Amino acid sequence: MTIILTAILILLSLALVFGVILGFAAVRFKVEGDPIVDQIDQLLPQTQCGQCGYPGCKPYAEAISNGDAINKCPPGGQSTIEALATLLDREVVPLDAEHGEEKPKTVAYIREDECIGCTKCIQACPVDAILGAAKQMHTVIVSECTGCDLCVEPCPVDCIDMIPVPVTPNNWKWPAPVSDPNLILTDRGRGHLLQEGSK
Amino acid sequence: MEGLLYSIRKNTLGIGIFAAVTAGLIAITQVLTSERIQQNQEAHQARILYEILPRALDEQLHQQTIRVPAPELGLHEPIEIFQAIVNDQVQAVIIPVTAKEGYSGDIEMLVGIWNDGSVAGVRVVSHRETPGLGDKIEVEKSDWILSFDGLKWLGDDDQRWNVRKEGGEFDQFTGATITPRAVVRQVAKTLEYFDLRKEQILRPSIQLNRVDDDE
Amino acid sequence: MTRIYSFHGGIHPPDNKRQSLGAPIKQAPLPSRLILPLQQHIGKSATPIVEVGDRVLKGQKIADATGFISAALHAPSSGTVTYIGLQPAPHASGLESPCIVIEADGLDEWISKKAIADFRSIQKKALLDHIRESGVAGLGGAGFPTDIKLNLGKDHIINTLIINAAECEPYITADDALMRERPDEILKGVEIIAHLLEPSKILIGIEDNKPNAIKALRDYIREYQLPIEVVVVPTLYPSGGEKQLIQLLTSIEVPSGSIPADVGIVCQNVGTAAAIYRAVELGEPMISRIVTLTGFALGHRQNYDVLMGTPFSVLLEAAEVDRDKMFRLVMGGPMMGISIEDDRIPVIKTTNCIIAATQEEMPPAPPAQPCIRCGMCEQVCPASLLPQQLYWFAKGREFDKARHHNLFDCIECGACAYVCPSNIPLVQHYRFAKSEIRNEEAEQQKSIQARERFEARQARLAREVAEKEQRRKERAEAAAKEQARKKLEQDQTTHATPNAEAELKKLKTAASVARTKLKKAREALKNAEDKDLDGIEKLQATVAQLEEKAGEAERAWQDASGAKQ
Amino acid sequence: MNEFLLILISTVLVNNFVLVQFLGLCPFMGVSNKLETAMGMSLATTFVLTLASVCSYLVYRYLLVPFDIIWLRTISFILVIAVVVQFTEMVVHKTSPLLHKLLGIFLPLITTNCAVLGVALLNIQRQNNFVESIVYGFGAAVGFSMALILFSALRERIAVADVPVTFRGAAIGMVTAGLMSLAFMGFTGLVRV
Amino acid sequence: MALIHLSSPHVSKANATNRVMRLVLIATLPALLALTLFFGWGSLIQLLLASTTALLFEAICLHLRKRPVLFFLRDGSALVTAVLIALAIPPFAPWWIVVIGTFTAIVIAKHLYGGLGNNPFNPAMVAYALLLISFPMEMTQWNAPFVLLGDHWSVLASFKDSLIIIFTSMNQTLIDAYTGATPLEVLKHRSGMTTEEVWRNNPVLNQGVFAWYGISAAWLMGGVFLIYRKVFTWHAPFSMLVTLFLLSSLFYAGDPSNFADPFVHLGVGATMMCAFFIATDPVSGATSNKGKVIFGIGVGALVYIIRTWGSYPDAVAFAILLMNLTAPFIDHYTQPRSYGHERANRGTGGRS
Amino acid sequence: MMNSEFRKISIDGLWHNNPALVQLLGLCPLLAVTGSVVNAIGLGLATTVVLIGSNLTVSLFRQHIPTAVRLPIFVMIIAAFVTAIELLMQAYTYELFLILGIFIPLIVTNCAIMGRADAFASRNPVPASIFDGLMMGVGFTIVLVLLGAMREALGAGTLLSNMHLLFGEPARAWQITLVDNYRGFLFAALPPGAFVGMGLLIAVKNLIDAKLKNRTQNTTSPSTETSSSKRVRITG
Ligand SMILES: Cc1cc2nc3c(=O)[nH]c(=O)nc-3n(C[C@H](O)[C@H](O)[C@H](O)COP(=O)(O)O)c2cc1C
Ligand SMILES: Cc1cc2nc3c(=O)[nH]c(=O)nc-3n(C[C@H](O)[C@H](O)[C@H](O)COP(=O)(O)O)c2cc1C
Ligand SMILES: Cc1cc2nc3c(=O)[nH]c(=O)nc-3n(C[C@H](O)[C@H](O)[C@H](O)COP(=O)(O)O)c2cc1C
Ligand SMILES: Cc1cc2nc3c(=O)[nH]c(=O)nc-3n(C[C@H](O)[C@H](O)[C@H](O)CO)c2cc1C
Ligand code: SF4
Ligand code: SF4
Ligand code: SF4
Ligand code: SF4
Ligand code: FES
Repeated sequence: MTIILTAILILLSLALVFGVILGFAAVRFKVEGDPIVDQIDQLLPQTQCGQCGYPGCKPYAEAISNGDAINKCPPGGQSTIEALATLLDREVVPLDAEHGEEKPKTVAYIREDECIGCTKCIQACPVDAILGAAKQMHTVIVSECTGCDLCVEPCPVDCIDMIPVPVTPNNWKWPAPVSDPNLILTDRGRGHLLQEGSK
Repeated sequence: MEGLLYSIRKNTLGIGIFAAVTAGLIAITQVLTSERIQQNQEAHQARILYEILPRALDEQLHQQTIRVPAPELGLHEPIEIFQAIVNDQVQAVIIPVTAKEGYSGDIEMLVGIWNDGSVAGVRVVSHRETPGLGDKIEVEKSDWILSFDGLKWLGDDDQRWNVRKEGGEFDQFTGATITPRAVVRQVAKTLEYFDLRKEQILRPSIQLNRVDDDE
Repeated sequence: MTRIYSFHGGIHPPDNKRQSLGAPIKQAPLPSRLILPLQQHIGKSATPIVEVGDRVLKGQKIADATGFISAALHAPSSGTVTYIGLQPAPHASGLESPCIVIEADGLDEWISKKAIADFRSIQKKALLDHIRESGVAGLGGAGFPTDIKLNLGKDHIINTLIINAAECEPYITADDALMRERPDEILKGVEIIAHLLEPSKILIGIEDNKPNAIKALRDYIREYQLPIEVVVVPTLYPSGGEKQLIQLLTSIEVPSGSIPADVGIVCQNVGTAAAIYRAVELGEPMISRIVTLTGFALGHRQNYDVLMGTPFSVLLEAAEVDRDKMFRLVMGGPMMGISIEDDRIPVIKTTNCIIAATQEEMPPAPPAQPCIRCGMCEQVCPASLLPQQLYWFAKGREFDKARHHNLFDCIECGACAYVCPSNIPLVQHYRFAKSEIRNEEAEQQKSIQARERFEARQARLAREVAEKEQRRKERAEAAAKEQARKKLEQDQTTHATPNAEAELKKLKTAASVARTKLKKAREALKNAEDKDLDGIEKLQATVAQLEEKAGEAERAWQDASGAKQ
Repeated sequence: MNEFLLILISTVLVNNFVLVQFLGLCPFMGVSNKLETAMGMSLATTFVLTLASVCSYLVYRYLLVPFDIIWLRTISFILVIAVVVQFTEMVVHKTSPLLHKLLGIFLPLITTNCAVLGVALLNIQRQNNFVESIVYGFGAAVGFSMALILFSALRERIAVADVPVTFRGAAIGMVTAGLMSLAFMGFTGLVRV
Repeated sequence: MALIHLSSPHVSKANATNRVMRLVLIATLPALLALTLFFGWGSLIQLLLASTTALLFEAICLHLRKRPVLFFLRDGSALVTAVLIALAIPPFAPWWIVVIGTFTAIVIAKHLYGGLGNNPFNPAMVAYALLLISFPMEMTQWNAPFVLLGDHWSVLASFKDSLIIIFTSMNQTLIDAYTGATPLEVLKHRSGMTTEEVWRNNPVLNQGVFAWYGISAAWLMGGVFLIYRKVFTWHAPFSMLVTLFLLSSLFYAGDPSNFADPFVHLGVGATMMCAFFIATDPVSGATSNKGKVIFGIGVGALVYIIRTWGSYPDAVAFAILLMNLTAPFIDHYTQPRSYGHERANRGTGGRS
Repeated sequence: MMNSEFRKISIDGLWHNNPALVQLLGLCPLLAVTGSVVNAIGLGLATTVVLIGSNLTVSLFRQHIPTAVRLPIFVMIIAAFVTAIELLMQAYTYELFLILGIFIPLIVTNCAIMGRADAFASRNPVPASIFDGLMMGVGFTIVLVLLGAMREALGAGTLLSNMHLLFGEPARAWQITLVDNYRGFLFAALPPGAFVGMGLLIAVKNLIDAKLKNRTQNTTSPSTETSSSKRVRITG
């Protein structure tokens, strides 16, 4: 019986000491603030399209820091997911198809002769990328448009198209070399395949 | 300040309660099992001893030890030798020794010796020899270790105490000479030591209770 | 004698220069159509200052430099501007880019030349402006606008002027031919450069495989009162790379991310020097250059003096191409040039060589094998990079790491790919990685911009809401006062509130919104029915609901407006 | 001195905690994807492991043995470790953001690293004295760190390799750890303990 | 004719990985010859067996991974691996040893990681180490060289008998007849004798050691040939040999009765083979020149340490594997200074 | 409702979120003691009991545990169970206890348990917690036994040897000898073999997962347009 009591007493005293220490530390060394949200926000594409189910990128960043999945942003695509996974030390997962799929980058284009100048699109654009005033035709500032397509739906005359960003020598990207071995088994060599690949 | 005290009180209380309960739980288990555990431990220790010497010879073998200095075996500390005592006479002893020349590390053994100097039995307690090669010194793996039984040490020029490859009488295992050689040499050394310290080793550590037993 | 140092790595590809040195420089035929891309240089595209239908004279400026780093463009011959727009142009992408097309009239009529008789007598600023107006851009490689490189007096002190005469790439002999035949032009150009930069010494770096050119230059040097020395360097590709040549001649390394001027050096190509001379002393803007036509698919392999804008096809015909044998058409050298799919593209300021190669000459690379980390690439890399690591990172899309391994210090010289036993198209991997990184950066930039604009908008909206609220309050107060006043007056009027108009408008929009929604839903339903997708019932329900709502909204509006009337 | 060297060699190479004794495998597999994180984890583990060695020795020697309740060792050790870890985490978090960035995120993970408790228990089993305990704990930590850091450098290389899909990730990680362990078998016998 | 569109460069040195591998194979010929001369037909048989099975496993793996089989088979790397395994194991090891070895090397050490170029560990050495720890008995029964065999040499000299030994179950008396300890084993398990005594008493050393020297010379020849043909640089082999030489001289000079002399360390065992054929494996080694030097020093030091104080008779496989696993780390810290980066001679600054 | 929750818990524990194969937790004992099936079963049972016990306790008191000392308390609860098991094993299966050695007390840190107490039991009601403990334990044990069987068969050529250590003398006869006079493939018995074996098990799981995924993909038609279903309009 004594042994039981000693055991309880010893462990109790140990625990009490620790309890005091941790209780003290919990108050004394309390830390506020959570810069992680900003870091997450930095990684999101800022398309502000709402496809993630949150009104804008920042709210989604907050949601992620509170544990939401990192695969809900289609404009960011896989590369954003990977960056987030690295930042948060989470597993890389494929894009959640429920929120849409990764599409090529687009910009809005307003067919000006059809535009009736209703300003609905201006109100819809989260980054103020549409110029124009009531009753005048509107144009999109291509360099500012994030391609979120939020302006498409409100347009009463459906004069806004989302067109893929045109490729020019200035924004053209070198393609990755055709992935090594699988294709190239003819003795015609890599050249021909590259040519086919480049078309 | 208020918050600090509250925090300390809350946390301490929480951790304290759990500490008390868990400690109690463990303590009770301990109390309930301690006896059985002790039995197990003793039985385990004694098991090998009684493999070398039959339990019938002396039930108390595992409790009767005598400390004998062993500079001859290269040890600074005396070793504890088990004695099987029948009628106040030490019938046999079991000497724990370590073979240092194993293939990879020490080989700990028990060497049982009848009081006439012949081997009662040898068992390996622990070793780190290569499984499948050096581990044939375990009695579970091979009968090799039994080949010592009954042999004696005939003095310095006894050529039998070596592996066959080097002119001795003991088989080496295929592909492994070092382990058996280490064991053989250590057993021989132990026998030599026994010869040297026979007097001391064969002096019974306990006498009285045996007489009572016999009656 | 200046000591010669060395740079890391380098290779010795077979130089194949002899073929095109058999004959002197020949005047290329005047084509009927001249195509002039607006971007032939590094920097911003030039801005056209002519219009379709304009007649232009030879040497007349047709496009202005835009912004700081840019170069002007001149008509290479007299004729009519027939088109301004997209045309195939020399670019690795093979894409079309904006060009001015001139239909040559064959008269080759010069505009009046504005030569500067004594360049020492005018202000440096005016001299530089003149060079800028003449559209001179580097002829050695990247086509960097030359006036900017020469306009360093303000923030840099130049100790050394290096004239790049190395011409290290196989096949190319344009500079060699120029040095043999017009060494005086080069040295006169150097004189002008030296006047502008005031270097304490001038080194002409030239590879030892051009003995005639070395001799020609040395012969002429004596006539100039300049601290010039012709330094012969061993033939080793890429000794002509700007950074490598600087290291060879001075042992100085240009720090990563800096320009040579930061270490007191400027490097100009011999051709550029000659072009400066022509622009300044002859008043001829940069409208022609020397181009090496070579490769075994050609009947005549030699150097031509070519007008900018001359389509390759014209030159190939002049050199008696055998189109059946021509397998690969390269603009530039075999190590760094770009391959051309369409021979209608024109010669531009940076076109130093056109190789029409047969299949035996430049066979397609064998399929790439896996990298075995043999390190041969590393041994030859003139930038002391780890090409194999860069390759693994580029392939594994680990761009951050590629960057840490100094991907952006790669000069794309191709030495690594040349020696790689596994035939890996290393340079393309790097180019791919570089463009991905640049793209990512641009996107990052864009996203920051988008965030700022979004936040600005949110702030604006918040402000507007606040203002509205404020106004509403004020109005309410006013209304309250009014009411009080009215009450005081004990006036009795009808129910028409001042807000009725607004109410009505709201109802109207609501109705129209409901209508659009209904329309959309119907469309969706139709679409679904057409394609027989699931969820039709749901859609039908929605449509019914919307119909109801739209009807309601319509009625409400009608009522309201009716009531008003 | 010599003896401490032997303990070090033994714990770092011959009986490497991770590869031979199988302790601390979860963080070994878990935080070895990047070299930098592995280094952070190594630092944190080295710190905690050494400290835990000391604390547990003190608790054992001056509390458990005198009161004859050594069967409370597991619970008291783990308690000590948990508290040490949590306290360190709190302090570091508050006082040095830099250090916290370096170590902070790993500290909580360490409680669940069985190398820490393992060291405490092995110290008793091997009847190490105070200084030996420290050296043993430190050696164990160095062994762990070395294995972890080398492993993470390897994994970075494997990450860009063309590993068959089925094996990508944890599976090839395990195989690699196996081959590392095979390599470490070369040290067998260096120290005969 | 359609013109093709490619990234530069448009020319390349005619130089192929399979040519490199072929050179390596050629360079192993002297060693094969020497092994056959001194130890019988065993090595040749093992080599044939290893080559066939390695190619077979390689083909199966490639097929399973849906890669073009013939294209990759032609690169010859599987053959190099096979040859090195075959020449490293005892010449008369039973056939299944070789088969397990090539399986381990090709399937586990190579293709699980993605095949040629991707494997972090040297496949042949993974196989060797695995065999050694799994089958220590078979793996330590080296033939005694002909000189020491007396009557039994005829068994080894006969091709047919050799086949029988390898392919049918082992006959213990026969084995005992032709096997003998290797010099390193003799020196290691000397049971208390001084180095000099061992040399004097043991025929393996005072008569047989020349067989091992001969084989080392053959490996060396092959290695020098490969350096001459620029298949690899001198860094790794040279630094390894120098380290081993220095360490062994140091200890030998300090205590000649307990340590083996440097020439034994360089001349017996797999030292030369390791230096020129294994430490130079480009795939699993360090990449930069500095890295290769460190790699070589590491291998040399580990070989000496493990040989002298460790359990295993020869240490090459473990030393290589241990350094393989540090190679990425070495690479990480031996990035060369790139052009225009820190510590460069940047001249007199020009910004005024 | 209830049923589907339990189903999910079991599928999670046994497959999708298996502590050993997926979460890679509890690796140390997993690799250290799987030289034979009996060790594996012994450790697996011990772990399962501790998991159930600690989950139960934590879940019972989950509302009353102050957060600052949350971890120490969890750890203490688990340690108490482990020590109890340890003592019981010493009392009733002493030989097995000797073999498993230090890995019995190490069940405490065995991350599997830590994770469960914190991640599951502290947030779920009692029955679910118990069931979760059971399923996680069983999932873990299955992997242990598989690996144990693999290594025992390859390393020693037997299966179920020494079962008497756990189940008493009659179980001695359960031993199955796969190959007579087996030479033993030592690699499997040594540490490297444990790692590689585990790697192979994980790979097999990946393979099965891939196959399953393929099958489900083939049976369900390509998903209909759902892309905008979750979209939120953030403006006008
Ligand atoms: C991995 C390995 C483990 C070995 N383990 C042992 C061992 O435990 N015991 C032993 O005597 N020999 C062992 N040897 C064999 C020795 O190296 C040596 O070959 C042998 O003892 C000499 O025997 P012989 O005289 O029969 O040739 C081992 C060898 C290797 C390679
Ligand atoms: C003030 C100044 C700014 C320069 N800026 C750039 C630049 O932004 N990008 C560039 O490629 N070259 C720049 N250069 C020119 C380079 O130093 C180099 O001469 C030119 O890129 C041609 O090099 P290459 O043909 O070897 O590629 C600049 C030169 C000067 C004097
Ligand atoms: C790999 C490489 C090789 C080059 N070779 C030459 C060359 O042989 N001759 C030359 O004038 N420029 C060569 N250049 C371009 C020079 O780096 C540099 O751009 C040029 O000398 C600058 O002079 P510029 O502005 O007058 O063209 C080369 C560039 C690179 C990257
Ligand atoms: C110089 C050189 C040395 C090589 N050494 C080895 C070797 O030691 N072991 C091996 O399996 N393969 C070796 N190879 C072949 C090849 O690189 C090896 O199979 C790869 O590791 C497989 O990816 C060597 C190849 C070369 C060119
Ligand atoms: S889906 Fe992506 S881009 Fe769109 S709002 Fe959400 S986080 Fe921003
Ligand atoms: S213009 Fe349209 S697509 Fe572009 S950002 Fe604005 S709302 Fe989005
Ligand atoms: S030369 Fe080719 S194969 Fe060799 S390391 Fe470089 S990229 Fe790899
Ligand atoms: S292309 Fe780039 S990496 Fe290759 S050798 Fe030239 S500078 Fe080095
Ligand atoms: S079980 Fe997780 S670290 Fe040991």
